[in-house]
Amino acid sequence: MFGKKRVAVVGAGLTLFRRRMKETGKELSYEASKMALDAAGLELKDMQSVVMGTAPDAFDGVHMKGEYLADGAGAYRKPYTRVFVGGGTGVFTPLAGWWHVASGQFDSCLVVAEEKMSSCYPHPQYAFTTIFDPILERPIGMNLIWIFAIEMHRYMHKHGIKKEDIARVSVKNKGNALDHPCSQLGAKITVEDVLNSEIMAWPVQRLDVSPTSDGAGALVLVSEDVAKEITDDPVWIDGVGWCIDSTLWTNRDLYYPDYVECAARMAYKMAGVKNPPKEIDVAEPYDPFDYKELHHMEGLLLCKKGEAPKLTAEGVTQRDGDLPINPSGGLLGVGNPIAAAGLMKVCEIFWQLRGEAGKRQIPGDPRTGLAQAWGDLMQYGSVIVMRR
Amino acid sequence: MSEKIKHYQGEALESADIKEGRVPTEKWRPKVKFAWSAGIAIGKFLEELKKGKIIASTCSKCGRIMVPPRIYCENCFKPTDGWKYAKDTGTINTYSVSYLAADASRLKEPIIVAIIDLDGASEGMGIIHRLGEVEKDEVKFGMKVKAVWKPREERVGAITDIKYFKPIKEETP
Amino acid sequence: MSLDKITDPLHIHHWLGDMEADYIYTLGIAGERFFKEIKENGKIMGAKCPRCNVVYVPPRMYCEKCFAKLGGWVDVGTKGVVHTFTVATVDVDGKKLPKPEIYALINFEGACGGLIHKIGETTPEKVKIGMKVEAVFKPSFERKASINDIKHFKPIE
Amino acid sequence: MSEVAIVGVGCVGFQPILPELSYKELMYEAAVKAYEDAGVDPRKDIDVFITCAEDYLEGFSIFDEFVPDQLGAVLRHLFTVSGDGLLGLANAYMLIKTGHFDTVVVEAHSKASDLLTLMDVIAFALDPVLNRPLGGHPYYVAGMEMNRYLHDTCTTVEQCAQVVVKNKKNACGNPYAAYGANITLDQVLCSDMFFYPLKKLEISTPADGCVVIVLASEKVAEKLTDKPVWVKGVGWCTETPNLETKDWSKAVDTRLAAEMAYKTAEIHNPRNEIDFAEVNDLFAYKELQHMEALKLCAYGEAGKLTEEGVTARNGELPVNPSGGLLGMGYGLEASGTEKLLEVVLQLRGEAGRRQVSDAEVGLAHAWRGIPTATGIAAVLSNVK
Repeated sequence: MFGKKRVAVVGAGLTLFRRRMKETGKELSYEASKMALDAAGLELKDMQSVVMGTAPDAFDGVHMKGEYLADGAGAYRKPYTRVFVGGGTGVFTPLAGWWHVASGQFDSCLVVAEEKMSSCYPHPQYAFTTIFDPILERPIGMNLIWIFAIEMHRYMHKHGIKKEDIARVSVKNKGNALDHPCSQLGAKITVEDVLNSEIMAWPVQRLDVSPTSDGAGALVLVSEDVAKEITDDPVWIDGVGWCIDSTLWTNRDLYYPDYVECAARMAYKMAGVKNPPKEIDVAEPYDPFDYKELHHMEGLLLCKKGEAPKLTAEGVTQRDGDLPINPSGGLLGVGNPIAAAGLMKVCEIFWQLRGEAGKRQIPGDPRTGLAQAWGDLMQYGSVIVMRR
Repeated sequence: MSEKIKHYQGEALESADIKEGRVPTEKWRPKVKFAWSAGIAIGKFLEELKKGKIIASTCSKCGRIMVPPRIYCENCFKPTDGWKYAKDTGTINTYSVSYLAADASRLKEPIIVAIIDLDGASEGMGIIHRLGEVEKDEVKFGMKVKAVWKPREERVGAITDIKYFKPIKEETP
Repeated sequence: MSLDKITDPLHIHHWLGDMEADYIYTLGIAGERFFKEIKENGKIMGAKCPRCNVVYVPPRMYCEKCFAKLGGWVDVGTKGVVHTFTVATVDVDGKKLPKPEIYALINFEGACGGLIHKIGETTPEKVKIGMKVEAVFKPSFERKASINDIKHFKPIE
Repeated sequence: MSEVAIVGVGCVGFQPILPELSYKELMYEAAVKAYEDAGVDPRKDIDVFITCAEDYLEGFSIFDEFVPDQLGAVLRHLFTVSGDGLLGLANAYMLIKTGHFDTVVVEAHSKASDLLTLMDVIAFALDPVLNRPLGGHPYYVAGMEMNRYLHDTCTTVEQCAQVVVKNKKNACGNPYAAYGANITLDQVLCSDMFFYPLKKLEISTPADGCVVIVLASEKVAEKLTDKPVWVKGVGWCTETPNLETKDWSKAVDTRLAAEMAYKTAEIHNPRNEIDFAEVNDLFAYKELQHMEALKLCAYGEAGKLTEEGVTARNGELPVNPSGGLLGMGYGLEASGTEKLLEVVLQLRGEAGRRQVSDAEVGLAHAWRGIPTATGIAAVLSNVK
């Protein structure tokens, strides 16, 4: 690693996740950022750079919303960049923060993710219709849920997976979220509840889906030298990975996320992870839909293709299982303010590795964790590997 | 510091707070209009749809026949060097039965939407479209389907010149 | 570079569409209180940073410079000074306005920032940087807790 | 830490409209040119791709969905910087500096002609509660800023108009420029007063085009080319998004960005050490205000220097020899890469009749336009 710098996470903050909040996007960003700084015992003046992650402008209803949010994210008179990779943004944002520090350009970086989806009225779903190709897809009357349904169906068909195998993810995550203080949809539900919930676009039912939300999250990143001065308990960003697949999603076999595997391999290589299922102690794969958690576990090489439902059924992915998956409660339980939800996962890994996750704390002594987000048209993977 | 943080910020609102004006708001509807250039490949694709045909572009390096057409092969990163018609028949790769319209409103009669791998193009070259003349329980993976075109005089050069795809009824011996 | 090029203008196609939706914005924690003061009391308020000792107009939840939570709310009055202005002669579509609009940033004494608004009850050639102006409010029954509850600013003296 | 070099550039446009190409095809053509220039195969040789774009300028939510194929980035490592192309350069620079990546591609483009309501979109960037409800053409913000700038610096309207004359003249020698013209000072001064004191001809007109840049680490750059252009320093800064508290007279964002870039590049006396500058001139007065913020002259001095011909192509400090945005066209998020392209061509000695003599150190600068206060500056040199 000669000449390469390590980057530490030393503080994390989150707002509540709710369907609709009174705070402006700037105010949400501020609350999360302030909390992260307080947690790190640092002040805004200690931050040399700021990275913002936030998903489509069409949610908040502001063109160039990165610029609009800048002061809330603490970017006043600072080097400031907004990065944006659809749903992958939340986990991607700390990756951008990582290279701000790992490059040696800065000793610190405030990483902020925000989403205020409720501004889009009457429903943020409308904004999603503009993610499709205007000539080939929008005229068909595309709806976001369709494409997930199509992918989920292909995944089920390919491996012979039943809906109840998938519903267990929703049950687990919504249950885990009961212990998360920011959660929007924590609930004790059963597999039957999921199977009996309203059909949206078969095979997707109401309880297979995460909600739309408002919320923000933040992390404080510092260089190795600074970290050693200010904390005994840094969490290191040891691997970063990201990958995009072809725009032409209807030309791809959707049963397996190659782009997640590619992103994961990039991160594992950097972190020196050779055997992911053995070496990863806790993971927060992206779960905007329940099947996505399974799909992503496979893409992350945490299990073989088609094997994730079995692990879930066996309880391996429970908090007290061998490979806890989404102990936070995930997007299904905590809520899904797109970019903020991805960052929430990284916050969770930070707290889990520090042993500060309270009621959500997984047993044992987790040393290596992973968070992953997914985005675009079944196309984007972003992965972070962190170690204590 | 999760366990040390006692209070997480945020003031939740109900949708009634907005609807009934209990919370003041500003409203805006932006005027955002586009005339996207269709370009070389998609321009030709639309022209051919108007004629009732599905055109593909080909790459002689990897041998793929690609729909929708493009002027570059994204795998080889070479310009495509030929055109070829795909058939208007294909196979259902995956599908969904949707009760949601584009604006998330609920439909009484579901829309069936599928990715159809087109015959005459390379394997897995799918397009997304609707299915028609079929009951939701009859749709199967691997089912053969055929495009139902709008009448020639109604076609404008759009993906919706194909009304939908319908199952090809197996010939009963 | 592609091998096929369009050389016949009749083969140039475009596709019309939009990216339009309705948006409803909450005014935020600080904004709601600020605009309620305008609506209910016809007052323009600022909020003070306890650390920088600066009063921000419009008030905010936080100090953008130091991130302290802003505390004491201060009435900064309805009279201010034109920091800068412009006279717009075209609308957003580029069409000539029937009557030019004067936009200005108005500073308030002792406060950082100010309000961007229109200047009325005068003609463009009379407006000067440094000119004193006063807020003209809409009648209270027409106010909605919005920046447009102030009709415009007008010159004083 | 490795030095970082630009080893390839490709540009298509800029034209008032490129109706025969889709935005994807436009990007493809520029990418092919850049890869050929650098001698790289994007399917094998490029570690990271960066696209610089904003959704509402393109007509899509999540624009990067539509990017990888035409850049050769399928199943590779690509992301979007929601910002100017020069901010893309800043991120590429940092990525290479980590030591984990050797080659990065930065893409920025404008298909402004696809967007029929650009000014409505720019108005949509205003604060939805404090500013936007006032309505109107968003460039009133520029009129206000110009007015205060002239007031504080005693810069004259003639000096601002001279920027337009100079830049449109420079553009006549630039094959990448859409709006070159041979005009007089009077023509500028007599053009319609849109936002007093800002006149019609002082406002850049949008154009279609795309610039793709290939960057490489020192060891790779020296293998690929004998004409590397070294990125000596990059700086970027957001002053504040709040129009109420921003500085209306000085471009603080650009000053801070320049200070950062100069520090890395070890530039102590910009006026003497920088041979030519490509400075954001979205509005004519902005060139002057930015020159001052970039410390190429004293506060309030830029107008005078322009009048005296110091900033002409054959002057002592050529500014915008490309023709700037006033001459090349406003390339939206590609604005900064228009500047970068010119700096690279000049430093390679490939600027044809625009060539500035003995150019060793060039400055590229971008500002993200109304209503932002975000500036980016990059110092480049053909000497390591």
